[in-house]
Amino acid sequence: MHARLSFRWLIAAFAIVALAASAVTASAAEPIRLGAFLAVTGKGAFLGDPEKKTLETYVEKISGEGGVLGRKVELIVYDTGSEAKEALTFVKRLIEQDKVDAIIGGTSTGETMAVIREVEAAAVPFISLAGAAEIVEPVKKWVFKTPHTDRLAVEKLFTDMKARGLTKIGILSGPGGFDKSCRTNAMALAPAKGLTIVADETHGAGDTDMTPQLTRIKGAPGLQAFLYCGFGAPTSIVAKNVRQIGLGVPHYQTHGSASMSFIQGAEGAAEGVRLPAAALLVVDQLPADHPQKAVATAYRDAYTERYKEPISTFGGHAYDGLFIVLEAIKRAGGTDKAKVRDEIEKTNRFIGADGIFTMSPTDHLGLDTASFVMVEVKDGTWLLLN
Amino acid sequence: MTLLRVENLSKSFGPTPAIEDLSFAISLGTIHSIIGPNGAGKTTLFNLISGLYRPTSGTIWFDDADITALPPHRRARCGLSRTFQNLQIFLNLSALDNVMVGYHLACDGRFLPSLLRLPSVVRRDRDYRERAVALMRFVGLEAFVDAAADAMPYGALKRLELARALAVQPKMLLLDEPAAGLNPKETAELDFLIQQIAAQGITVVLVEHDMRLVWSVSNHILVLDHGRKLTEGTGWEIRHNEDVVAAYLGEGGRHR
Amino acid sequence: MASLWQPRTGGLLALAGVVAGLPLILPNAFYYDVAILVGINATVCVGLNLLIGYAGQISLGHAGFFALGAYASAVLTGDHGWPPLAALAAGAAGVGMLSFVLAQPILKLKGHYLAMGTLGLGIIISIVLNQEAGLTGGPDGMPVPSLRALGHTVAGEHAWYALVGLVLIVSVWLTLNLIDSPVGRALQAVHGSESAAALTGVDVIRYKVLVFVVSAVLASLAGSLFAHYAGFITPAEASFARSIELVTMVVLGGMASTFGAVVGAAVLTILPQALTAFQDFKMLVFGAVLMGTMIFLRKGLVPTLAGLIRNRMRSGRA
Amino acid sequence: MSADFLQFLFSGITQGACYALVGLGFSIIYNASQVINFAQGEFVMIAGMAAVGLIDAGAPFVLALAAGVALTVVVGVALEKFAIEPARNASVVTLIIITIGASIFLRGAAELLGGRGFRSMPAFSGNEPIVIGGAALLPQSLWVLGVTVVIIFALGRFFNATMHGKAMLATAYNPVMAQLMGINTRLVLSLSFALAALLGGIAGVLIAPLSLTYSTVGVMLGLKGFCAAILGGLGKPMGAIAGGLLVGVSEAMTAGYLSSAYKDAVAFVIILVVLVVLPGGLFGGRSVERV
Repeated sequence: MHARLSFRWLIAAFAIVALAASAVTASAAEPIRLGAFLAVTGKGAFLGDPEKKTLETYVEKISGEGGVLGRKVELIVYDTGSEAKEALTFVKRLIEQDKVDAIIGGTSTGETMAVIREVEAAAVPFISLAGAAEIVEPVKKWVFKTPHTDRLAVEKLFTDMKARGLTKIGILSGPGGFDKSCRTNAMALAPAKGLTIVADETHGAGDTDMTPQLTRIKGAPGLQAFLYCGFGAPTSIVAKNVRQIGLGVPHYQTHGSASMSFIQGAEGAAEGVRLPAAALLVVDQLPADHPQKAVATAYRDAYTERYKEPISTFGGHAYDGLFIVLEAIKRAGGTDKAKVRDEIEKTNRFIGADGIFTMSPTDHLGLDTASFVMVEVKDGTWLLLN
Repeated sequence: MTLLRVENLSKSFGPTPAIEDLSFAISLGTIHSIIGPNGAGKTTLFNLISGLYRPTSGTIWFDDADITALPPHRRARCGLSRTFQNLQIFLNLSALDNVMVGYHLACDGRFLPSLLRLPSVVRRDRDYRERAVALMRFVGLEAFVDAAADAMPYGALKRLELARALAVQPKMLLLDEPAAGLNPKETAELDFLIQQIAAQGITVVLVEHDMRLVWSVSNHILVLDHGRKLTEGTGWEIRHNEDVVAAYLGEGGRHR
Repeated sequence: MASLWQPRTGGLLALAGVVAGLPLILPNAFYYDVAILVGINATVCVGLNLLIGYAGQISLGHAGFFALGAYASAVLTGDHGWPPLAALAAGAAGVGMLSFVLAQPILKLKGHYLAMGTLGLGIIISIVLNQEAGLTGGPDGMPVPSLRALGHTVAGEHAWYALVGLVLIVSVWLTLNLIDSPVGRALQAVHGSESAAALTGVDVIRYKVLVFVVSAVLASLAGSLFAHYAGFITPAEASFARSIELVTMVVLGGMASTFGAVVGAAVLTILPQALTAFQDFKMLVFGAVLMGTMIFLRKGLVPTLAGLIRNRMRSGRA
Repeated sequence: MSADFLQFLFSGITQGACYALVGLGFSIIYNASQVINFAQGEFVMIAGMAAVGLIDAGAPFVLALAAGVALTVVVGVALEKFAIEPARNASVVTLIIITIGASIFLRGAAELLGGRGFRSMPAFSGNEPIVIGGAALLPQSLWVLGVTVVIIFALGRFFNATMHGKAMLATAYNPVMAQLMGINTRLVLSLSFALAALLGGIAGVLIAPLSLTYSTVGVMLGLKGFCAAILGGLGKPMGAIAGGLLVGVSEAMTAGYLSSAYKDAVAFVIILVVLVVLPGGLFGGRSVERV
């Protein structure tokens, strides 16, 4: 009897407090809740870390400036430790426990693919930061992505090689999903582009010396160009090893190397390496009238000011994901998930760090290819190629 | 009738032979002692007979079968059982379960019946549990029936090993220094126990340093030296063998 | 009544009670997800504990068997249209055969050499799964169709929870049966002293191989379930880190304690979720918790706590 | 063809020397305590990251290297004092889990202090390759090999000609007897962790210019070092060196002549085959069970 009485009192008290609270905060409604799951640690940390830093920088900034639609923006980030299995549990947590309005994340393709079924079933807008085209091909209702596809990167590379008259390519790829995806795309695209893959080698996780593989590639008949598919420390090791054995052909890497760490880690051996990257990487060399110039400069300044480290293009993916969602919420006038999803799909000429996005019901990436440029390492920094 | 016959047995670790060209026989129903100074190869001989070591050459016959190539668990099946100089108790099991492992061959060791705990398995387990308790009483461990093996004192563990070895229901029981570390009272109890075991028709083979026990229980004694047979015979013969007395039984001789 | 306090009856009832009662307090699908993962990990650990805790043989490669089960289900149902149950059985049979063939030479190794042998085995499996991208999708993984059996699809957290809970209870029940049987005693005897076990007639190699195969098959079954539940798998399931995680669960919960394996799996599955609050200090705290637990509760959670309670009760009575 | 072979051999020997140094650490700690220290790879990581951090902060090169190695030794002794010593009587598997906990802890600490990116350390004497018989060798490889040889001889002297070294050998052979003979086995334990950390630290600064440094650089090196120690016969220092070279060379030769995709797998297959034939490793001898 006594217990029930107190329980009733409790409810009454709750109701009063709730009423009072809603009266006070009627205007400043519930915050917008964004969830993110990123490879902040583990083998993908090199990508996930700047992604997390970017999201935190901007969510803080936006909330400080009054938020979106008068609502504060709240960010919940979970670290998957680069494990696809963890990704699924964290996405369930974001959806069920944290009740987020939209999800950004999946640093790698594996982490992204692992959660698609869940996201589709729960009907939550989701923007992936991973490379593979299969994330948005075929189109999944609730799934979008911001980075250029690995296939596009390979196309860019091959176009550049063709232009230089290089048709016999040797490939070395790492053990990761990104590495393999680039390699697979290269193998598939080569015949159509009139290129021949004359050597196809791989290295293992944690390898610190790739000279045996490079020696094999060097011996491949007619070798004209070398392409390394991978990211992280191996990018620099490969560059050093290439110099060591004197490979003697033009050296290409992928957008996985688009970070100052690559150049610094290679200690001069990166000179002359070409790779495709978002224009963000060479923001200072963009012409003043380049549509992305202002956005990219602002991002670069905000990031470097806060973290005292050079930007990478990976953080740019997160920047685009965040703003595409927030713009869609603005247009939708709220966080109704279906409306937000529809508005994301209607993203039109959004100027981001990766390029200019125009999405449609048949294209959940919608990124122009013009903003994806070829750069070359020159004098310890990036040089934009025309 | 001969139960165990060893023919030209040799075993070497590296260049030095531990057992060299050894031949002897043990008759059914006797208590047989193997003595000799440290390093004479007594324990090595036990390890060869029980199958833990493979001989370099030679043959071992047990119950008219050649067991030289049999692995240890098959020899147990033939009716060989033993205790160890350095105790080999299953410290991760209870005392009673140690004895139950001794009954392994009598229980149903097949996988599926155990997994499903078929009534037949349960029934047989229950029967043998009763017998195991009786066996523990027989060796004087009634106070330890519910004990965990790792909580028992040294003397009790020696008896536990004996009970486990008996649970195998052997024809021949090899005892490796059963009196080591025991006080005179315990040794006297052991003496009585060995006689009782032998009275059940189990052939007992003993490696022992306590000469009083050896003289007391043995029907026959084999003397080893440097892996070779020095001599063998009855207790009386050995005691009056000048070589043995002079070289090896200085201490034991005093016990007379 | 006293028999209620024996693990086989009382413990099993308690486990069933927890599994049946948890839905009353699990607030949403996320909690169910964690509970389901606990159940799957616990199933693997119960089997692994037979090998490590009872038979005293270490394996640093069991994630390989888990992953083989998962990939067998994924490939056979996804690419070849097999019924999931047939794929699950085929995976288990395949893993059973593989582990049987490999067990003979590997289990002749002892101690750290055995650890190395099993570690190598696990890593080789992991490398094959990563490299054979045509079959497995490579490091980015592959999708797995839903679990369909007898005309029904297992979907939603409640159905999965019930299924995994049932599988765990049955696994624990069978394991408890096995431990308290001639086979279980033989396994523990092998742990206690191989020589003495052999001389009581225990075929040491046979029982080592048996328990290795049993634990591998259980890992494979759990892997198949996981694959269907998650709907997507990657070769990380076979990684060395995952093998270590499984062993850690067993040791943390308490070796030679079946409920310890369950508790260890639960703690280590829940801990990363609980530690998200520590943000950047997550790894630091995780490592410290692991070290601290093993230093101060060195026999593992369940045996140490059970010992404390027993002592408390005894001193209370005295 | 022979130039290729030389190139593979250089690569394999350099890698193998790194594995050997890590494997030596496993063996030394195992000898003193029967513990397999899975944080051995983290010693390599700590030294490299600390040295690079100091160099970036403006410390003189040699001083930064020395400080990195010194810090690693401190960490090694602390690991023994605060994690292994309190759990002395725990089972071997429990101790292994403790060292795994330690390795996670150390990686977490390294990430907090040194960031999650990767960084390079300048090579000791430049990056200009030396060409021998058509194969190109980095001066840093010579440093790795040279220092490894020096360490092997120094260790040999330490174990055979110094009191501490003999005490460590005696403890490895029979801890109880060693204690009875008045050897401070606790000190030996600390010493073994210090020595293992020292070797790991030296390996760390030696290979940092080749491998770069990041928080997880020690994971694979630790694993391969364990392989080396086991392959050579656990507790046999010379075995660990031979094992390390064998793993390194077989990896390089497999990558060079067979298949780079399966080079790691081939190394493990070799280890499995060796263990099946010689269950005690290459130099472990046939152990006879004493009962």
